[in-house]
Amino acid sequence: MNGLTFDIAHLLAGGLVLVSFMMLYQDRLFALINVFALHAVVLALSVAWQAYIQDAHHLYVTAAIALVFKAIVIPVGLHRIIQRLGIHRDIETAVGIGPTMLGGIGLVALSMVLMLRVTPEADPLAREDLAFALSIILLGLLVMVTRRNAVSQVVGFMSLENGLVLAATGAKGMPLVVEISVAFSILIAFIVIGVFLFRIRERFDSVDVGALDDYRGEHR
Amino acid sequence: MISSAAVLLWGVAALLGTAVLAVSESRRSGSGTRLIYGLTLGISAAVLLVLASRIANDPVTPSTAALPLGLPWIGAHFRLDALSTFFLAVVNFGGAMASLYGLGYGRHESAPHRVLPFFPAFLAAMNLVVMADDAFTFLLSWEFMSLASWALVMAHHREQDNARAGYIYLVMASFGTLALLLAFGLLSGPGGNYTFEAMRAASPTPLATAFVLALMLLGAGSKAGLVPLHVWLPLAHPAAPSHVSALMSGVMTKVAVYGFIRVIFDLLGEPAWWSGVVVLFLGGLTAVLGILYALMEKDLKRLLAYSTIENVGVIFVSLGLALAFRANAMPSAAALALTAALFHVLNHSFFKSLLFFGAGAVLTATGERDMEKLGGLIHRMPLTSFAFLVGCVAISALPPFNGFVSEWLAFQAILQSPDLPEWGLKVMVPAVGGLLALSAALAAACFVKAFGITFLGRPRSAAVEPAHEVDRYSLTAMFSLAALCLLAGIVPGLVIDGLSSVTLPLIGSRMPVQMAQPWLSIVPIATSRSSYNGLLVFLFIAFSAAAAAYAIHRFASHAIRRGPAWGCGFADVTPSSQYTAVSFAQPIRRVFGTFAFRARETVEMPPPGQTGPARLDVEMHDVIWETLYLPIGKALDFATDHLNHLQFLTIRRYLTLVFLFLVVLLLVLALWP
Amino acid sequence: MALILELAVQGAQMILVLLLAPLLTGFVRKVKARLLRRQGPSLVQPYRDLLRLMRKEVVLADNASWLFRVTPYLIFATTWVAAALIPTFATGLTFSWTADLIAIVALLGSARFFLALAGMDVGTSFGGIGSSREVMIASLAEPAMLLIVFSLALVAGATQLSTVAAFMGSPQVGLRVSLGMSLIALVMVAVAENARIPVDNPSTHLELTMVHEAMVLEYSGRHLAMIEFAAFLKLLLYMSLICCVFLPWGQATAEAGPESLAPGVVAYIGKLAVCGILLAVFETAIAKMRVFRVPDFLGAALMLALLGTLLLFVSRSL
Amino acid sequence: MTALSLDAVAAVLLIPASAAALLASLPNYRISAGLNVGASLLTLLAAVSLFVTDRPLPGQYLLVDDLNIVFIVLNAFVGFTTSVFSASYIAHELETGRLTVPNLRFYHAMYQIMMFGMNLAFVSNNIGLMWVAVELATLTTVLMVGIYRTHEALEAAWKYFILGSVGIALALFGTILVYMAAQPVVGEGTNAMVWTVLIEHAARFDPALLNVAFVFLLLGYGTKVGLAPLHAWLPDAHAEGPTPISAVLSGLLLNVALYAVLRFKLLLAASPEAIAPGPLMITMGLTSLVFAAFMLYRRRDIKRLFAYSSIEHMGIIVFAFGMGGPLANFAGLLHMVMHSLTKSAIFFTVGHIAQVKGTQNIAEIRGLTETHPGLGWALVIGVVAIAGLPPLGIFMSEFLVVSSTFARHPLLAMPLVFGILLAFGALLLRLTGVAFGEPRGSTAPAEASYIPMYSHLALVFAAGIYLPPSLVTWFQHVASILG
Repeated sequence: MNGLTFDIAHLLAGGLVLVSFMMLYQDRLFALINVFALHAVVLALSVAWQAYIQDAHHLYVTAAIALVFKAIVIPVGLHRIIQRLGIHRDIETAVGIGPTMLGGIGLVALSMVLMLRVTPEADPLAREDLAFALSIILLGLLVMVTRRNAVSQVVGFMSLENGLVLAATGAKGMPLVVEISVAFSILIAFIVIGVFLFRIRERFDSVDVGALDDYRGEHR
Repeated sequence: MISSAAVLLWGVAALLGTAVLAVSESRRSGSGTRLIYGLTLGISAAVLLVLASRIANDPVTPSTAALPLGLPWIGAHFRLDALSTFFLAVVNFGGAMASLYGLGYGRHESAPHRVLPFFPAFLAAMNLVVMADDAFTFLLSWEFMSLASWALVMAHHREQDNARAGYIYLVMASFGTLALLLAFGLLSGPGGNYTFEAMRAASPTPLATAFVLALMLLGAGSKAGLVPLHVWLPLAHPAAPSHVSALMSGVMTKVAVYGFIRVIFDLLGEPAWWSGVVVLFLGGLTAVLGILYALMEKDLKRLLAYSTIENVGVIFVSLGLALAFRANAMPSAAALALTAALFHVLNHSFFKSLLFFGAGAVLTATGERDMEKLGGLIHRMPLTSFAFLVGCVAISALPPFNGFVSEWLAFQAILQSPDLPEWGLKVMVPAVGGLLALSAALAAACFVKAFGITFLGRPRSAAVEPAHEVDRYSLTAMFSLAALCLLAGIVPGLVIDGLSSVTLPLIGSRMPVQMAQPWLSIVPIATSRSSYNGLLVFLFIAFSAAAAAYAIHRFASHAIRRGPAWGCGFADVTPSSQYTAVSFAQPIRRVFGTFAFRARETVEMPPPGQTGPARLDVEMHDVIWETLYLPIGKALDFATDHLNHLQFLTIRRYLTLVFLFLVVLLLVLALWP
Repeated sequence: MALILELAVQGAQMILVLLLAPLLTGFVRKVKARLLRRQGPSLVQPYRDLLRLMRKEVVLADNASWLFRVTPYLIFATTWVAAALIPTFATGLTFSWTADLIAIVALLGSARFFLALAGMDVGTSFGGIGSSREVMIASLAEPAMLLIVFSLALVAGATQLSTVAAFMGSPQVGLRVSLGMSLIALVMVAVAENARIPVDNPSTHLELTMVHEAMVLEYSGRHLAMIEFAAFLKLLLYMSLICCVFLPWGQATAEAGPESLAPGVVAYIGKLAVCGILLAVFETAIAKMRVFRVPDFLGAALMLALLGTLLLFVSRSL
Repeated sequence: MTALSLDAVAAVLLIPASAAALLASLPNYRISAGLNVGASLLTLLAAVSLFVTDRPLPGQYLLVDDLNIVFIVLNAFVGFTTSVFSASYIAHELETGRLTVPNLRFYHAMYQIMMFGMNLAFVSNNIGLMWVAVELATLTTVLMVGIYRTHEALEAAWKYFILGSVGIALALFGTILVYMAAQPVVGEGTNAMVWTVLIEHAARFDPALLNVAFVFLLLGYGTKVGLAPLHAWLPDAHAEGPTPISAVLSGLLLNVALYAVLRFKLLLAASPEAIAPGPLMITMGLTSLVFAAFMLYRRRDIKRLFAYSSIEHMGIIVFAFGMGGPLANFAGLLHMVMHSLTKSAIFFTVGHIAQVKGTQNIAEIRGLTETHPGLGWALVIGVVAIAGLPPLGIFMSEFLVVSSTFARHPLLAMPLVFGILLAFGALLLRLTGVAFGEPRGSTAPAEASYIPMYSHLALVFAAGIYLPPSLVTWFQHVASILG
């Protein structure tokens, strides 16, 4: 493949990582959701690009799924939920933004180191993709770990899924089963979370997981 | 021709069948009890007959049997050699006696359905342990034995103490089993050759040998009640019904001794000389501490349990001597020591069962185990008290009874020890001899107390009033045991010659033939050095006592007048002025208590002229429990308290755990060369 | 013929100890009295006491059991047997191999066992005092005694008294520290076992200090006679033991034949007399100690014996 | 013949699936309970028939080999007994009103879907498909755990769901990495995900990729195995869900995840340069064992107690497989089967006990052997078995694990023995409290179905005494496959 296509793919994947970083320093829920939408859009682009350069047409489907569901449906839905449940709009962080960013950088470095040990005869694009995907996954986890609100945790989780999609599309000729499963799992995840939000809404005043933790199975 | 091992397996099967039968029978308490104990009695007797024929014909050549059970690619192996024959005899005789006793005693059982099914199972398990010829079968039966006895300990589970006793017992038991498991793991090697043949063939490294010895001391020692692993014993043995206590004390501890002998003397091969030192030290410590605890005890059954610990100590002292001699290639001395140990095993199974039966009789008659509430039973239960007295004399190692013979043999073995080359042994052996003598003397004191407080004097509480003689089954059991105590005491040569077939394969030597000696006397080495003749001693005592009595009744006055006891001018009316168990032990507590129990006495005397009562407070500590076991509990509490926070984290924190774990693993990979 | 002779000798010894025992006690008492410049009872007074007690009626406490009545005979029998088994004037008696030194100690132990039980039978506080103190003393005295036996056995290579005596008589024994220690220990044990001053006072009836007397407080008449007789025998036994082991000279041996018996008897009586005088002097010289000093006293004996044994073990290897 | 066995495989999958559809449409809970039992029985028969019929050639999606037949049959069996138990269990739940009829409709449908998912996970020859199946099973259990809709139940389900989905994601990434490693060697397309193909060429895969992949797979599936420190969902999910689900979770779902881990362990073992999976598994196993053993002491909820004991035993099993070698693998397999049977039996018992006493609080249950002998003694036997006492099956496997370990790596045996003893102490302590002592709580007779629990215990007992040679050779063969 020529340098340009590689650079574009590289750019998009790197952009995805960048957006993940942006998520790390959001402190308002809406902003976070918007950034996530952006994340999804970039993902859609990179997937589409992958589809183009691998001319694997089924990947367009994935791109479309990403665009429609993650960039539009889910953010809108989350906005709705937040309004409906009247969740207070700012994010309570467990760890300060600064340390979180530092940790994020460390994670990216770690994933790079890991993936660069992979023997080079593997397709370089794939290697790059994997490195980025791994860092996105770790960053997503980091978001889940450092945020207290359930919604932001959900968002973090979905950005993690985005990383998976990136990895899956980077993997040449990976059969459709994967994309479907990803979309499938996201769908399930979203539905079930929605179900839960409703049930929880019935019983608690917020979906802040901390409130749930008061109802732990065993009381101290 | 079916091998005798196979026959015995049928016996075991019959016992297990009885256990199953008991599950349904136990509901009908009266007839069910009689049926079950009758069956166990019959089976044990039959097994004893088989063993007897075997001993009579050819005890040495092993008879084996194998079943396609247990570990699939090995199967369950059983082997009947001289050693196991001897211990099987001990087990089944104890079982038969306990069943006989149970025929009467079991009728007073409040919860027969919690005793009857497990009693035959317990017997079967002990038989299996002794017959097992591969590690898996051995351990399975061993732990099954613990389990069955645990169920029997829990028979009266409503009492808090029993539940606690059962708990400590089973935890200690499985600790021991794990130790044995590790020992067998070492013996069998990575290949997993779990048969005893393979272990005999293998020659472990010195280090492995040392480990195996240590693990056996932990495993078998914890079962036998070796200090400091004895703590469960005085809790568990008394908690069970008395005939089961008799089995546990008189027989199960012997099965543990069997395990030790089997592995150390049979499977392990040549021991290092210091192994003798270790065993001697532990044995001596156990003997003295055990009997001291017994002296301080005022619960009759717990006293007996502690004295079991002492006797186990005596046995292990002899075993340690045997090890030392064996390591220094002194086979005849080793044979002497081992014979002493085995003889004591037999004796202890006799008189400890007898004593527990007596305690059970007292328990049924008065409902009391606390000696402070007993007294004067000799008038209400003359036969029981006579049998119990015989037991006391025998266990106090007094001639002409059997207890003395085994202790005498042990002393004779100790006198062989100056030829030992190692300094450790040179210093250790006489010291241990002193400990042995001390424990024997203390045992006498202890059983003077046990008998004197329980049966003599005046009743200390109303519990004694309704007491009456127990049923004939119990009496038969007790008296046959008492007769055996005397018999083994006056014709010890018979037993010793029987044991020679056990020591011969293990040590490669035996004691000189005893029955050839004139007047049935026993001679460890040579007549000029030392000999003992129980029969003549017995006859002399009988003769001179008779002569004296005759002379008295011939020449002296026969007049007898009954009158109140002479209290040196102070006519005391209340029985509470008698010596109690605690006060009887007070002088000895003064001597030994301070270092053994950190005992402290505080006396508050009212000032002169005032008539207020004086108070004497005695504060005693179970040093071993407090220094060894309590800290473990504390550490456990501490650890669990702190770890328990992990149950109460928020989801985010749990995620953090996962996340950190992932990152750590990735880091490891990244830094992987 | 030879067998009959040996049996006769054995029998003679049994009778001899029986006859000599009261005399020895009388002798000790006499000497003590003399040392105190008193006239003192006559030598045969103990015989008279025994006969008088025989003739008196027995007063039994109300709840005395059969054990209480059997005990005196048992005690007497065991002590007598033990005494008869010790080579007094002749070694190598027919039945000397019936029991070695350990067994003799154990025999005395059984006598004590029953005496202690009898003390507790009636159920007065004094019996209890006596028994509990007795077993305490015994629990220290017996180990000491056995350790002494060890060291003797290590020297002589046997626990068989005849052999020991023969060996101690032979020149090869020499003079040994450990033997001296065991001699001292043996004497201390003997003092304690026989309830002599300073451990116990046979002639006291002050309740709180007595041990042996407290146990037999309830006995009277022929029973008391038996017990007293046993006590006499015990004293004799220990003295003859000390003589046999530590002054083994002049004993008749089996092979020496009957003509050596007479000098043996004479020598024996002489030795007894010496020991008796020593005992009397010892007892007059010192005062009785408190009961709870006794453990220290016996502990010292125990330590001495153990030390002696250890020294032997060590010296054997040098 | 092949066709027939293909049908058998298909049946194992189709029966639950169709049953699920049918149950979802059936309003009457009695019929559906019966149907549930029937379907499970059919599945069991189909699974057993896999033994007799010869196997289909491994296709792109389905595979039947010696390894997974063991799992399938065990799965079907416990699934069947559990359905029998649940039939008697839910009736009581309806009476007490904890569940409603629509709940049950949902419950039964989910039950069959779950069975379908687990069977699919076992027979799938495609790591992608296996992943899907495992997740399917997980998500259904999530929904069932939350079925009571109490605060605790919801919270447990929520926790289970969040941690579970993270596990999902990690496992998927691991799967992708495996594909990436395979793709250069095997070539693009489905083949690079077909198990049988992968294992052939594993030697030439990129080790670095495989390493990373294994880490992610171990974490992903390990979360479902319940290995510490990924275990957090397990105790609550067991404690708060309906007891049949607790039984299935402990008895089956953990095995499914374990099966996945084993598959990938084989893959890694087949590639020489990759890190040895053993040490990692040994560490996690020992951690889980000791950690769970400590946690057992402070439990007040009886179901949570046994949930932790499941973690402990999973630790032992993973340790055994980590040790490797014929003895340890055999022991691991045996231990897994025995644990499934015993633990589900215990949960059956506990379920009835909790129903009778109206509480899961250990402190409020006393003297069961007096008041409810049937349940009490079942619990005693079960705990005795799970604590590794003879003559029950787990003793044999623990015997093999400990002795072989001590012979090979004495130092590793120490924490193992320590953990086992620690756990034993805790379980026995609770048992003495619950089964013995002065009775406390309701003494109303229990309308329990004793057949499932006692049949399990009987099997465990029999296995402790005698293992049929055919089974043994089978296990030995599987053990040798596991290397």
